[in-house]
Parts: sequence; C-alpha cells; structure tokens
Amino acid sequence: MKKTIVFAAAALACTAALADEVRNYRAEAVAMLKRDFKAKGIAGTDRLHEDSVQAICNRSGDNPPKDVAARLEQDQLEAIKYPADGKLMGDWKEGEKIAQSGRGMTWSDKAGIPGGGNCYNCHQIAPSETSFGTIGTSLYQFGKTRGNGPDIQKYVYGKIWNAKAFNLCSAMPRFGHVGALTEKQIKDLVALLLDPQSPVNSK
Amino acid sequence: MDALRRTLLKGAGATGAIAAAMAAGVLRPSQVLAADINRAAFEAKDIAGALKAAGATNVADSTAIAIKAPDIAENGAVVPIEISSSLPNTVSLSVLVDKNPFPLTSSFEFANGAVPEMSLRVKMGQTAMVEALARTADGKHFIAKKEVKVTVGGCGG
Amino acid sequence: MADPMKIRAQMKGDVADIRVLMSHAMETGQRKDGAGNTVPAHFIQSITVDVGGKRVLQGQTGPAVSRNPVFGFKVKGAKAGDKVVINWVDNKGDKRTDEATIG
Amino acid sequence: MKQRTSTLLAVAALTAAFAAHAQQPAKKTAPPAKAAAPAKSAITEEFEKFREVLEEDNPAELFEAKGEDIWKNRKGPDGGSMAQCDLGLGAGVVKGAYVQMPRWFADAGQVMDAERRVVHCMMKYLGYKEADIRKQPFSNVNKTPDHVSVITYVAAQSRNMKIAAPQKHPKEKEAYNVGKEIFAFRGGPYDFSCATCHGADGMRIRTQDLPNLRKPDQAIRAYQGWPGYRMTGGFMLTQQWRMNDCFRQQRFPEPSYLSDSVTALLAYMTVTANGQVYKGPGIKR
Repeated sequence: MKKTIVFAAAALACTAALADEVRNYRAEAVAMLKRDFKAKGIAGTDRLHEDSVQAICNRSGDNPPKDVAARLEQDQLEAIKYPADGKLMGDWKEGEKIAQSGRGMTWSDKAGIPGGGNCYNCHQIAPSETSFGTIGTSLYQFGKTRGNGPDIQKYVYGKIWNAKAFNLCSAMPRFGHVGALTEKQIKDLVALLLDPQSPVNSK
Repeated sequence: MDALRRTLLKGAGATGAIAAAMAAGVLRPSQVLAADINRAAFEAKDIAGALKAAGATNVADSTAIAIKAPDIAENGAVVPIEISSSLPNTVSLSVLVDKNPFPLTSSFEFANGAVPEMSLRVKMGQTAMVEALARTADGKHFIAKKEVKVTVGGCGG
Repeated sequence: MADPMKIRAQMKGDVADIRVLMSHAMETGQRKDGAGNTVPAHFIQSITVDVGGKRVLQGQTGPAVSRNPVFGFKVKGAKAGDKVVINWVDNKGDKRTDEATIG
Repeated sequence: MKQRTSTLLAVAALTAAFAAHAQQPAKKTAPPAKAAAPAKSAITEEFEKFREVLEEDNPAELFEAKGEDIWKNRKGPDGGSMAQCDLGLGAGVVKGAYVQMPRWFADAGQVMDAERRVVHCMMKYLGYKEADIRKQPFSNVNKTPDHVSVITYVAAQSRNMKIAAPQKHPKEKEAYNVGKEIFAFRGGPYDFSCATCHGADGMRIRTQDLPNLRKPDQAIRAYQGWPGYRMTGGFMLTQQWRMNDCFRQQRFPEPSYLSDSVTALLAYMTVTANGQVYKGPGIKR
C-alpha cells in the first residue's frame, strides 16, 4: 500500500520534471546567442556555429560515446599538417616567448598579427615562471622522462596542432587546426618542451 | 615654526637653502609650505640618489623598522604596504621601491601624537625591494627592506 | 572639482585609527593613451592631516602611489569627537579638503 | 573549422545515433591533474593574507558615494528621480534589492539583472539616453559612467544580505535554464565555454583562482567580485563587464550590452549562489 503511494508520488514528480525537460533549453540558448552576439573586430558571428567536434562535445556534456569519439578523433588526426621539411623542433627560446603570450583571436586582437600560445595560462612549463595556470597538466620536465625522439616530437607537434585528435573534448584549443599558431610557432613550442637545452628539461 | 615643519626642513637636503633663507628672514613660513615638496628626492632615478636628495647619509640597517607587504603581489598596480618604526623619536617615514623609475614613492612627517606607522598602496613595475626609511629627531636615518614579487596575472590578452 | 574623500576615524583604545580614500588619477606621466600620446603626469603631491586643530601628519607623495590612494595612520592623544581635517594638493594645483569626526 | 564540411554528414548521423545520451545530465570529464600543488597553495595563501587589507579600504566606496548622490539627488528633465525606480521591492526601495535580481519585471516585460534594471530606471526617470549609455557602457581610465556608480551604490545596499534571486516566474526559471546552457556552450576558434575555466574545482589561470560556478560556495566569489574595483586601471567594473570580457577571452563575438544572454548567465550564476551572504562590492586584481 505504502509502496504504491510512493510510486505514484515518484511518477508525478517525474511527470513534472519531464514537462521541464521537454523544453530544449540548449536550442533556446543557441538561438539566444545568435540573436544577441555581434561581430566585433576579427571575431565574427560565424564563431557561434558549432563545428563537428564542438557539436558532439556540447551535446554530450564533453562525454561522447567512446566509438563516436574514436571516429572523430581519427578525422582530426588525419587532418594534422606536419611540416613539409620533416623538422618538428624549432628554437626553445622563441617557444618560451610564444608560451608566455596570451594574445590572439580575441576581438581586440588585430588580424594578421601572430597570436600567442597562451600556454602558461593553463600549464606549468619552465621553472622560472611561477605564474602559471592549472587547467592543464604540468609540463615541467616534459622531455626529461620522454626524451626527444621522432615519436614524441610527432606527438607533441600533433597535440599542439590539434589536441582534439587525441582527446575529442579536451579543454585545449586546436592551435594549428584553426590557424591560431603557425607551423614555425608550433615547432618552437615543441622545442620548448623537448629540447634538452630548454629550461623545461634542465636540472 | 612648529615641530613638524622643523623636522621636515631638517631632513630635506634641498631645503637647506630655504632654511637659511628663513633664518635670514627672507622667507616667511607660509611661503615655505608651497616649497615643501622635495622634488630632487622624488625625481631621483635610483635609491642612492633619492636618499642623498632626502639628506639621508650614513643610513643604517635597522630591525626596528617593520614592513608588512605581500611576498607576491596580486597586482603590481596596487601593492599594500604597512610600515612602522619602533625607533625612539621617529619623526619621518618614507617608502621607496628600488626598481621603480623613481624609487621614492612617498614621505611622511609625524607630529603631535601621530604614531610612526603608515599604511598605503604603491605601484610596482616589477619584482623589487620595498625599502622603508626612518628619520629620528636627532637627524639619523635608518632603513629596512623587503622583497615583493610582481607576477603576470590574468589571461595575458 | 575633485570628488570628496572618504574618511574613517575611530578610537581604538587610546589611539585614533584614521583611514582615508582619495579620488585621484595618480597619472605617472609614462602611460600612453589609445592614440599613443603620453598622458601628462597628474598626482597628489602633498597631504596634510590636522586632528583637534593640530597638524599631526604631513606627507609628500609621487606618482608611484596607487590610483585612488588609500592611507591609514594612527594618532595618540586624540579623542572621540575630535575633528579630523585632511587636505591634498596635486601637481596641477587642484586641491581638496574634507573633514570627519573621530567616533 | 576547416573540417566542418568533411565531417558534417558523419556528425549528423552520429548525433542522431546518440541523441538519447544527450539527455543525460552532463558528466564532467575527469578534472585535470593538479600541477605543482604546493606552489599553487603558497601563492593563493599569500594573496588571501592581503585580501582583507585590500577589502577593508576599497576604493569602490568612492564610486558608491557618487552613485548614492545620483540616486538621492539627481533629477530628470521631467523632474523624475530614482525614488520612482522599482528594483523589485517597491518604488525607491534599494535595501536588499540587489541580491534579489535578476527577476521578472512586468513593466518592462523582461527578466532583468541589476544593471539592466538600473540603466532602465536611469533612462526612464533621469533622462539618460540609451545611445549614450551604449557608447560607453563600461568604465575606462578616463571615465566611469554614472550608471556604474549607481550600480555600485545599489549593490552596496545589499551588503551582508543573503542572495535570494527569485525563481517563481516562468521567465525567471527560463533565464536560469538558458543561462545554464550558455555556460556550457563551447564555441569559437579555441572551443572554449564558460565551463572550460569555471566548471571544475581547483583551477586557475596564471595565478588567478577560478571559482567553479556550478557550486554555491564558489559562485558567490564571482558574484561578489563585481561590481568591483579593478586594480588594473583603477576603476569600477560591473557584472555585465565581467561577462563581456570573459566572452572576449573566450574568443567569441561580443554580447550586446544588457542582452538576454548576459542576463540569463547572471541568473544562472546568481541562483546558484542563492543562500550565500553577499559581501561586495569587490576589489579585484
């Protein structure tokens, strides 16, 4: 008897909840954004259109089904452009400067001016910089344990070019994929992480 | 001439001439007030120059001067500093930042019961030493220092 | 005309704790505006504080004091009800005087 | 977004295939490994030590005083005054109104956050022109717009009060729910959403701690930061500004000032912080 009542109450609650759930607030939110946001500087309203990766991650709370993620990661991986000259390591000193800069792609940035890597915003990197973020993992001594062989170079270059090729809903931008960093800039960042001379890997 | 003005004039190197002029009756105290700003000290580009212009020679380190300031400032534009002196008869406290383009930030004279203790906020362009200079009634100068780190904040964009 | 200061003066034991907020740009003379022109130096240069009719503090300040300056200091021998008069003058000759009563 | 066309069809199919999954509550991806935890706490603790000093004498009070003067003394061209302004608790009632917005305002037919409401009143009763306000909605080194001072005053009149943004009106609920979705919406060239930085515990950008805005005890930190005195530049900035500049850093286009999207986000943040005690206006890095 008691159980029935409980069930009935639960069913009622569910119905009430459903009435709310039925509304697609996500769609309403997207429509609202498209109505309210205006192009400014280099930031056009096309930026509000989700691409494939964004669409999947947004619809799954950054937790897509494994098979879906694997297939899209593969697409992203195949689109990575590695340097034609085959050299993946540049100058770590330049890399450090790029890692420090948080500029690029905002409506207050100018078109055509090379952006920064925004790396320290989220990662610990060289030990001399104590002002670093923690959204990403620590990259201090990244090359120390991994060496700087061709495989790790290729991985790091690819990861910076398009982090989503390795983890579909990663918080990290796809710097090469969207043209936020140039090939040379990414090479310099690879060197910052892997060059044995880089302070990242020195004692 | 009240006690405050006397200590002020005694300390400021550039005011020697003014004091002499006053003694000679050329200047009246009311005119002196306008000339109180020790421009030379504020325009000095390094600590040595600022101390010299402030008339601070033979400056001794002292643990009787306390500086309360952050080890790392949240923002270099607003660094909270608290300075105090337990030296007997402290009549003046100044705050300097060694790496600033003009190290002397401010200088305060105390009289009539004012405790030699000040809190204020200063700008620091980079990691530097904050130095607190105290002058006692007998014209002696003492100094204490504390490093404050200034870091990059925000998204950098 | 310059905006008023905010003065707080409170007895704590036998010492008056006085704090003041001043509204001032404290321009260093080194900043550039949007058009790339140097913004001229503009800063409070001198401060005086009188408590109960006596000059207790006289300060000289440069542009390295933070924008909208905040100062705190303590005065022995003052008592509740005493008038606090604070005055500042900047390098362009602008000035401002405000009063408060020690609570 | 070069790949959009190449994968679009596949995505459409896949999206349909797991549409059912999408209805599940959003699961968080594993929080990122903490980098150098000791360094983090040391810096944070050092900042905390001096927070109290900074908050005790907050130059925001200078703007609060200006705002109070406008609220109490300013007259519009038709003799109107802010005494006629209903912030939700009746005409002229300021005390406690700030922590009970955003709310539905029938006279405007809108859910309005505090800033939207204050500007609405200043236009209606004091004759401020919308075009002028939109020309410079936020403070800069040269000028603090009047409405920013008034908002600072209104906010200060709720100091030490519990946040209690209403969720009675359907439009208030809608604002919260849409705001929650905007918060999680990833887009732009960097694929950022609000949640990228503010969706998990213990994260920071450079040395700045990032409150997890999905939790009440952290949402309050963001809420009471603005309106706040920004040490960089030395002027007052509002919640509307904070949202605007977050979208800039998110690499999005610009949200229109006082738009529904921003109000919705503020509704989400405020309702999340409901029950917490407001200690602002703030002082921020």
